[in-house]
Amino acid sequence: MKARVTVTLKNGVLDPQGKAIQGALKSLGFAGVDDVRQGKLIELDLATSDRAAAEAEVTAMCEKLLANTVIENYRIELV
Amino acid sequence: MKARVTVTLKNGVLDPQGKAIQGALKSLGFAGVDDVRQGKLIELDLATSDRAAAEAEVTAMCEKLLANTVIENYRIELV
Amino acid sequence: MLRNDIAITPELVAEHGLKPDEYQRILDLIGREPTLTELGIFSAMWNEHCSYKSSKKWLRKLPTKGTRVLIGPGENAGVVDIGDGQAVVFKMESHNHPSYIEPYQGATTGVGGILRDVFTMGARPIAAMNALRFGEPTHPKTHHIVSGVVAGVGGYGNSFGVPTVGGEVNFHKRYNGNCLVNAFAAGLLKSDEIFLSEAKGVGMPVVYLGSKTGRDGIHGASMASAEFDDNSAEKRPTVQVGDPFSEKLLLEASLELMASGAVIAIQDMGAAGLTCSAVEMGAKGNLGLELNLDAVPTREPGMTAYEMMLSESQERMLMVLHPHLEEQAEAIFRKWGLDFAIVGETTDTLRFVVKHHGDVMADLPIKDLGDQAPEYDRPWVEPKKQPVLDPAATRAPDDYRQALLDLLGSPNLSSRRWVWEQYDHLIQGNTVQRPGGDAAVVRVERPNGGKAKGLGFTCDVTPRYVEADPYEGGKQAIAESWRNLNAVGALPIAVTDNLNFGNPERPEIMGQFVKALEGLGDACRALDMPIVSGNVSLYNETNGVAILPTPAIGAVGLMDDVTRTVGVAFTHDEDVVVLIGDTAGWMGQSSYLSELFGIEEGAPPPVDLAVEKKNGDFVREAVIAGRVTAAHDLSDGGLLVALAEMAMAGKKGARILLPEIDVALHAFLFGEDQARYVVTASAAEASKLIVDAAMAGVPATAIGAVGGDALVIGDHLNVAVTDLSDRHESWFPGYMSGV
Amino acid sequence: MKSAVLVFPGINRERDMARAFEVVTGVKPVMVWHTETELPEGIDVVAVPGGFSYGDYLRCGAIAARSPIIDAVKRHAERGGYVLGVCNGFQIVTEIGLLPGALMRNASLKFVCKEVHLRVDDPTTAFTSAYTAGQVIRCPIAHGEGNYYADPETLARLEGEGRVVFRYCDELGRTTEAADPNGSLNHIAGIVNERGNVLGMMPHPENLIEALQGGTDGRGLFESLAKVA
Ligand SMILES: Nc1ncnc2c1ncn2[C@@H]1O[C@H](COP(=O)(O)OP(=O)(O)O)[C@@H](O)[C@H]1O
Ligand SMILES: [Mg+2]
Repeated sequence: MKARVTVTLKNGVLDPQGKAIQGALKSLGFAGVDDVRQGKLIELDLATSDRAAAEAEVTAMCEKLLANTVIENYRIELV
Repeated sequence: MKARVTVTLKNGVLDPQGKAIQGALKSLGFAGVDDVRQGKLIELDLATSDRAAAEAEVTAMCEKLLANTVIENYRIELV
Repeated sequence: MLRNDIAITPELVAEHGLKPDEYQRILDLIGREPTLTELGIFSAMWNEHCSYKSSKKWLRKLPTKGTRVLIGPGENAGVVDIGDGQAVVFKMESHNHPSYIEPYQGATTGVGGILRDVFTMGARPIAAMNALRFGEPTHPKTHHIVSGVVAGVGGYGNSFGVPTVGGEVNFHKRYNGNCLVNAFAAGLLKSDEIFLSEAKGVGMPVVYLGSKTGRDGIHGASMASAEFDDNSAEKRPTVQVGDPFSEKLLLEASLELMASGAVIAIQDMGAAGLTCSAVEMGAKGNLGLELNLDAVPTREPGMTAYEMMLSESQERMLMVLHPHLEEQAEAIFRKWGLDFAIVGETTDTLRFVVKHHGDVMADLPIKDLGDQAPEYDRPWVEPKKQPVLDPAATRAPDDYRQALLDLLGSPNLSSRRWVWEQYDHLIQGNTVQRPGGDAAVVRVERPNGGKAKGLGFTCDVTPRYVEADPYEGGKQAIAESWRNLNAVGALPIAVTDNLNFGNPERPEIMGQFVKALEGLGDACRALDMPIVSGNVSLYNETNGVAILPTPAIGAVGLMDDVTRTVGVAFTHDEDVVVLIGDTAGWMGQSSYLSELFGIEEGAPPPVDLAVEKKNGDFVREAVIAGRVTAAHDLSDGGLLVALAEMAMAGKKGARILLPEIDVALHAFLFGEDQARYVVTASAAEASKLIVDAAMAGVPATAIGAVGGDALVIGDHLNVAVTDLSDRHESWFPGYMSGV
Repeated sequence: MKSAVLVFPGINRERDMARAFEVVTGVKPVMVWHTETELPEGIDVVAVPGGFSYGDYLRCGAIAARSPIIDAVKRHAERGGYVLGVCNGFQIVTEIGLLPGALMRNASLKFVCKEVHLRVDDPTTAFTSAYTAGQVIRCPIAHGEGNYYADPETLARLEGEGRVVFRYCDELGRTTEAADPNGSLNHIAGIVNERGNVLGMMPHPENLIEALQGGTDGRGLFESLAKVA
């Protein structure tokens, strides 16, 4: 079973990379980009095929390592 | 309109970050993680509400800036 | 599945970069048709990069010996004795083509490769440099390549933990289609603990260490997969990705392993990875070698023998170990979290045997793979000579102030701070002279304490000179590195070279190569700077346009007392400014003409090696004796640019009174005559210095005094130092802040 | 004073840190491998050095912060023992939670290595007593992610309690945008915890302790520690 974890900065936390991308897009001539935020995508191949177990396991991984919950949110999708 | 772009390494391209995360998960006691790949998530707020236009625009952004198409694939979702 | 019993067609041979006569040579050698894996092995061993088939004949003529040289060309890196039982190991290598395709990863893997060459010999890396050549700033690809390459050099070196202390950056339209990324690394070891690649003993385990093998950089394999691979759904990128973290682990693990006494021979897996490293270890030791690919750690399932033998995955090593210390060795690698696998053993058969799933995939005569590689004496023509320009007939500037500002703000003469501030140049805490001066200086502690020694590092070549006159340009590259080292008080002891040229099958290009090497060789002999290692990169050509011939030099100097050094900065008001060397006002190929007027004409300045030696020895001794407060060699932009650089570095002006000259003023100020330096000294010391110079036959003239906030040249020019700095510092960040 | 320098895979300024302790205090620190679960007996100061632990993959310092040795470091800090986190060490110490906030990508998005000026805003800590209030010192930096961030309440608390120890400034001590190399909130270069026994800072005092290195402004930090422990 595969899990996709997306880790994004919390609202209000400055995102220098997103800002830089926005600036770069603008100078490349892409108008109408109001905001850009950059996050991380972490794809996991899990041995288990038990959804509930996987969900719990990946949540624990996020809390313990994958996200810094001081500044980041995470979202888990199982596929 | 919002666009979510996920940028991932092409198959076969070494992913040192994914490898390091896998190792860390293992030493934290998470067994059964067969593979980890890390990618990027870029969320864009677009001024337009025309889906087709947005799709074309974001594709151009990916080709020109957001993805390094030599080693990366990208995927666009409009939300 | 990629099969091994494929019929070898002429197309397949051609796609492996082998000429029909080279293939015939293979047939003659082995007496049968090669398997696909064998063909791959031959193509890897016999390509230009590994076999040096076009350059070997000329490389043999270079001076490679010297009293300090412990190991010359032929090993992973050269080794030079620096006394106290210590030696410096260094080499430079190109990663041009990969960096053009994928600038960031190309540069990272280039840096990773050269660092591995150095620590493979048992040395801990202590300094890195990078010589970079890009296309015109206005060319659509240049910006992207510069930003990727610089980020990549930093990305790898910073993480690995080696200070990047020097380098060069040039822009020229002839690099539009081929950027050059030449990476230099130096390391330190004990002179009696050098590790080599020569295998010894029969039945010794051959061990694979480091990262896993993937399908990275399998050249010629993209076509193979297109034709023979059923599941070629996604066209495989051949780009290698650098992993500085694994390399750092590999460094620590390798050094720990070497200290344990378990290592008999070691070779890093660079170009053509497993093939080159295994063949070299066996052939050097007059042994055979058998590999069992089933044991090779792989990153992807289903890798074929062909792919494993040609993969260029990074951060890998091959070692021959003492059998009874195998377990201990494995424990060290496990501790560092790296793969460790016994993948073969040495034999007495002189055959290179590769087995996979029980089948013999290759069985070749190991010595012949290297020794019997083709070698060419390619036709070459004598380069055309350029006319000598009459200085008085060249354009004078309308306004000297403006001309100086424009030069300092030009792509090629502007400050490189934007580049080197992205490199950690302070890590390890030994950087005594930082980037921005003539040569970097790195402290080397003596094993038993006492005053620390120093090593000086510089990278040099002036490609436009080499283009105009390969012989003089070759000499000049060495002479400039000689001067940069002398200026910081380091005795030049040896060099490494990175010979970047176009297509050697064209006689004009081969002519450049031959003459440039002759120039390098003559200069190295005259200045006693043997060439101990190097790298050749040919075929740097796109659509028939070759790069400027670029024999990049990395030079190393030795200091007995690292505190005996000076920088380029003006330091004390009232110090006298002394010009060392003769000025005829050489305008041919000057930066003044090329940067301000776009004129690249005339013969480049000739290099008189005897004069270089005399002037250089004098300056170095003055620095070491503590007689001067600053020293700077004169190169691009001549005297005026050098003075401006000294003023900017010291945030102090100077008042220059021109001596009686019979040279056109602009030629005096901007001419690029060789063998010159500017030094500063207290008034009392300066007079003595000038007398001593006269006795030594070294031209030395007081031309002014340090002080004030402006650089003033008679009544020709008066410019605030802050204005100079503003222009000098603004070009690079300004250019790079655009997209 | 007895000090320990932690060693994680990929870390690379551990030797610089050890050397600084040795040169300034005369005592060689103990190097402690990340898989240990106890610190050696009698350690006064634990230094978490700079570098790229685990390649700084995932997040700077994140993986190192989950190493076996970390529990011992936490206990040491709870006992009042000193912890010095420099650069990657600062990132690790915030990831552990011994200090608040986080270090984000530099505003320029580029790694930057240069000498900057720091203003000593709190000379009363165990780490800074050799300096004077408002003293401007030179110090090298070398990082790509040193942009200090904390939420508004945390920031207000840090400032209110005077826990900002070092701030980026110009040579005259003025904290300007131009003098801030990474975009840190309030130009923060270094902070301490409430108790004052844990310091995290991005700059590298350990690389400026000998005249040969271009100056000795970094010595004060090690001298301060030598006085208290
Ligand atoms: N790519 C680079 N990386 C690091 N340092 C560099 C780089 N390019 C230039 N520098 C530094 O900038 C200074 C000026 O370079 P350059 O003009 O080539 O010097 P020179 O003319 O004395 O050879 C030198 O100290 C050099 O090491
Ligand atoms: Mg110079």
